[in-house]
Amino acid sequence: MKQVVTGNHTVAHAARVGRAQVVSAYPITPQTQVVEKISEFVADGIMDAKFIKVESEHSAMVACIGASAAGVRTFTATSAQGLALMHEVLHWAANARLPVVLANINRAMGPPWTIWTDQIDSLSERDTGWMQFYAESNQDIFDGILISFKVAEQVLLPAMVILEAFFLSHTAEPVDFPEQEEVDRFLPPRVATHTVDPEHPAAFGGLTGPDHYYELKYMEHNAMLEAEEVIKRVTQEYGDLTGRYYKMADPYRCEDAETVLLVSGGVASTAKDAVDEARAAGKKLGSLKIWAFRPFPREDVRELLLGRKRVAVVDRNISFGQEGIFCTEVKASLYGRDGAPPVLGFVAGLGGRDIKVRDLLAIAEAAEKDDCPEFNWYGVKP
Amino acid sequence: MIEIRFHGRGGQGAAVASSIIADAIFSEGRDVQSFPMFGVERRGAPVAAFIRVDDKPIRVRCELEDPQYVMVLDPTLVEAVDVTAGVQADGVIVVNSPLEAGELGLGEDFRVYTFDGTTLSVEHGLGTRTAPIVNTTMLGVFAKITGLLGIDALEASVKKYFPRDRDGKNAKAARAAYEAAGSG
Amino acid sequence: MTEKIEIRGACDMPPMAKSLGRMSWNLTGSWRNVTPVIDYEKCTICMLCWKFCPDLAITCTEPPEIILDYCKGCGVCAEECPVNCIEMREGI
Amino acid sequence: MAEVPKKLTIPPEEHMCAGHLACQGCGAALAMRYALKALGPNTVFTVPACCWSVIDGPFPYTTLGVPLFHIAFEAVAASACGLAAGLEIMGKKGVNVVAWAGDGGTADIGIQALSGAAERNDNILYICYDNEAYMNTGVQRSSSTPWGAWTTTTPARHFKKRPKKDLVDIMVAHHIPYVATAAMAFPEDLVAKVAKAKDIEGMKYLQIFASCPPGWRMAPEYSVKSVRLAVNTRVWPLLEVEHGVYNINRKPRKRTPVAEYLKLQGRFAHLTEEQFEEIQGMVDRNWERLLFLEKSTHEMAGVPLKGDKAAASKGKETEAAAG
Repeated sequence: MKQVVTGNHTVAHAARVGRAQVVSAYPITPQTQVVEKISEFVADGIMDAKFIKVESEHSAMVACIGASAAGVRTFTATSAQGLALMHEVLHWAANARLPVVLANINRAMGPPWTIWTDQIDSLSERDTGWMQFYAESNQDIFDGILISFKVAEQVLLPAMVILEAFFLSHTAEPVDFPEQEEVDRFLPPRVATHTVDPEHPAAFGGLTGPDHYYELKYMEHNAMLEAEEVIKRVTQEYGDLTGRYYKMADPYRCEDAETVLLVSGGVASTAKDAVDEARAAGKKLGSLKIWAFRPFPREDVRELLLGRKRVAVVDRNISFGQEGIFCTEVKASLYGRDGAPPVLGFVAGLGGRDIKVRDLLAIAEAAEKDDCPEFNWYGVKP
Repeated sequence: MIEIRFHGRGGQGAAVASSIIADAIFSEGRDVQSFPMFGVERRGAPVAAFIRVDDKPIRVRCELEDPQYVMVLDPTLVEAVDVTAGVQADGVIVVNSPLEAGELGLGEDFRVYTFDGTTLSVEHGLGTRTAPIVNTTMLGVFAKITGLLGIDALEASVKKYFPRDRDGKNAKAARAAYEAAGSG
Repeated sequence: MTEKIEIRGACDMPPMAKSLGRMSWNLTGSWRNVTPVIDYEKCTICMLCWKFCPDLAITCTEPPEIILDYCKGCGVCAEECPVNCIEMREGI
Repeated sequence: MAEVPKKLTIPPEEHMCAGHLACQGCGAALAMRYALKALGPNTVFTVPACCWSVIDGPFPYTTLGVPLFHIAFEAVAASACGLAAGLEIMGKKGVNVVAWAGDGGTADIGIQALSGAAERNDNILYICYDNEAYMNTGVQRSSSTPWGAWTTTTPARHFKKRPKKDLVDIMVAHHIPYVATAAMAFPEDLVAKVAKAKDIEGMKYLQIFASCPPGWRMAPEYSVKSVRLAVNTRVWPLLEVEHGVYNINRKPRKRTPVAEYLKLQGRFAHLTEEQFEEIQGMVDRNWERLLFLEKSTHEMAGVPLKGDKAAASKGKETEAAAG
């Protein structure tokens, strides 16, 4: 059934119907409505979970880690400073191979104090061993969280569903909620292995020397690679159930596109209007949404981008001293391949600066110029 | 695409009102998107909320600049903020005010309607003269004047958003306002 | 006593650093430079030596015995013995 | 085959094995050994960075006969809360979830999570084994290091000039059902307290004084002796605070001078006789304070204090009034 719901409330609904058993979270703007709604669900008895109302995001993640180690399905949500405070234990969750699921509401990092969106918070956690999925719409948030639980529990890696502050978190729009029985069929209770259990005593995470640590990392990387296959299988299954098929790299009108706008998050949605407008004006523009950032869909990106005239990457983030992070990732995927197009980077929309249809069209147009620099600050007032 | 902007003061329920209208319009079969002003809300400070309506799926995710419809929940806001900013020519502006439209000084470019929502709200037990709760009342006025949605859909959505309002004061006020307001 | 576990590589490991056996393979007796010797003539079997051994290197038996495989030679037993029947000896 | 002795004052069962990596004469190893005797096998430990994250042994081994979940330094209390919630939901009944941390992981970096867990009154047992410095990293000062002590970050010429942080008071201020101290030189008392705490619903805090021969610059054989002296000199009083009511469990009749305790340890070797006296003063004032707290909290609660007839009769009055 479709209901008009904000992104934040969608997160709470997904945790509820996904039957998260332990939720541990700490409030932070713009995520607060998630914890408020889950508190309400638990208090009203319509969500059968224990909500540990911790004193910090660090403890929120740690409590999820503890509960997940005991074998239950766990969930938390945070944003920016909160995610950064979790950083140490994001590693811990991944290295302990615990399928914690987290919703991060993309908010720019201070100082100065800011509550508006960009992706630097989540992309700074790129190498923690978490899967990352960037939502385009509230529907994506809901579906992404359910898919994440299932994939995470199969490959034993945690997963992060990421949505923009305000543009998604506070925006209400229709979301199709499947019936609980349907969700239960797709996402049965977690079957945990290697749990902390007095009947099977063992130590977890003890001191590990160079002889063995290296192999543990090798296995973790392989799990992330395996996740790619699992994501494809699970999204197929989810699509068969709901009619919504998710692709790790999702093209829009790319068949004959000469210029491809590479986008992520809610910007991917606006980009579709931009592409339609350009097409109506006779331009061969397409867009490619990166939904799964970790694992990165390298093969898909190659398949979709090799042979294009150019790729314009819209990065709502920056790796200072380098360029936008999606830009680097795309370049790395295409490097040395026949038919690799020029990849032109455009940083845009940091700290919640709006990215409108006309901005995306201007980026595409700038990219088509012969002398377009490799790296651009779009719309900056120098 | 139809774009709508609500002006209010923090605590007056402009964001809730925008959610209700979006919900009601969606129930009549159109796609909607609603969102508050992106920022920190403080009680009393001027705030805004936005709605997009379309017959096809709405995909733009950015702020809204040039609405066709504006609603002003607080009479004093007309002085405090530029409620006509970006409004398209011939756009409709609905203001909660005891004054006549012409007395507001909003110019000749727009169709301005006034309605004394405060009095009707207080009569329906929604707040007091000093702290009236006008958002649901003004939604009734807005529905009537713009013709964007029907009163039945609005009433259903109001009830959905105020499950603890057992007497249905909000829904009654919305309907009374709908009936009292002149049509656009 | 558990054996030392041989791990050839990832194929022998759980996905996380989860223990597969106990530390008892680790014979800490090699840490010792002085050795407790109980004079059973004097021992009253009060079991204080057993009670205060940090290394579980004294048996809970009548009479108690030093488990030399594990005794690190800390000397707590000799210090705590109320009848001074434990001597720390060098060169054993 | 030799028999198990009949007159044991603590349970004979061991839930940890020999072969662990504690230093010679380690007080923390003894503290764990005793705690496990009280807890039994239906127990889960979670441990932050501390000596015990090494003592237990490297992957793929463990010393404990119960699960041990390692967690980041500042996080052990939250880890225990998560484990407790998870185990409860998994239907594992009556599992003792124990957060086991050193004084640094408790009084310094871990205090936020500890305070959070205590304020929520989550059903965990938090045990701090207090050896009064960061021993695992080589004897750096912690906020639990006492006045006067040498550490590698408070060298003898600039020894620590601030008193030890009083975690017991801090935990009492959280209004949790059980706060207690123990010492690994008094195993019977320690075992009894852990056994009592494990059956209390809610947050329990136990701080075990545990010697560290290398960190205290002391011969390992004095491990138990030094801690016994800490209690007998009133440096480390054994006490329980239940629902705010203090009980001093051991009141040494003879006042042993603090100098006896201090002189056993190289970490106090630089102190002068005057400074010994200064410490004696601090210890005496704290003891008086505890006696006062014991008396006054008993009076307020209307609970008779052993040997205090006035409080006993007041208790009866209160009872009668309530009846």
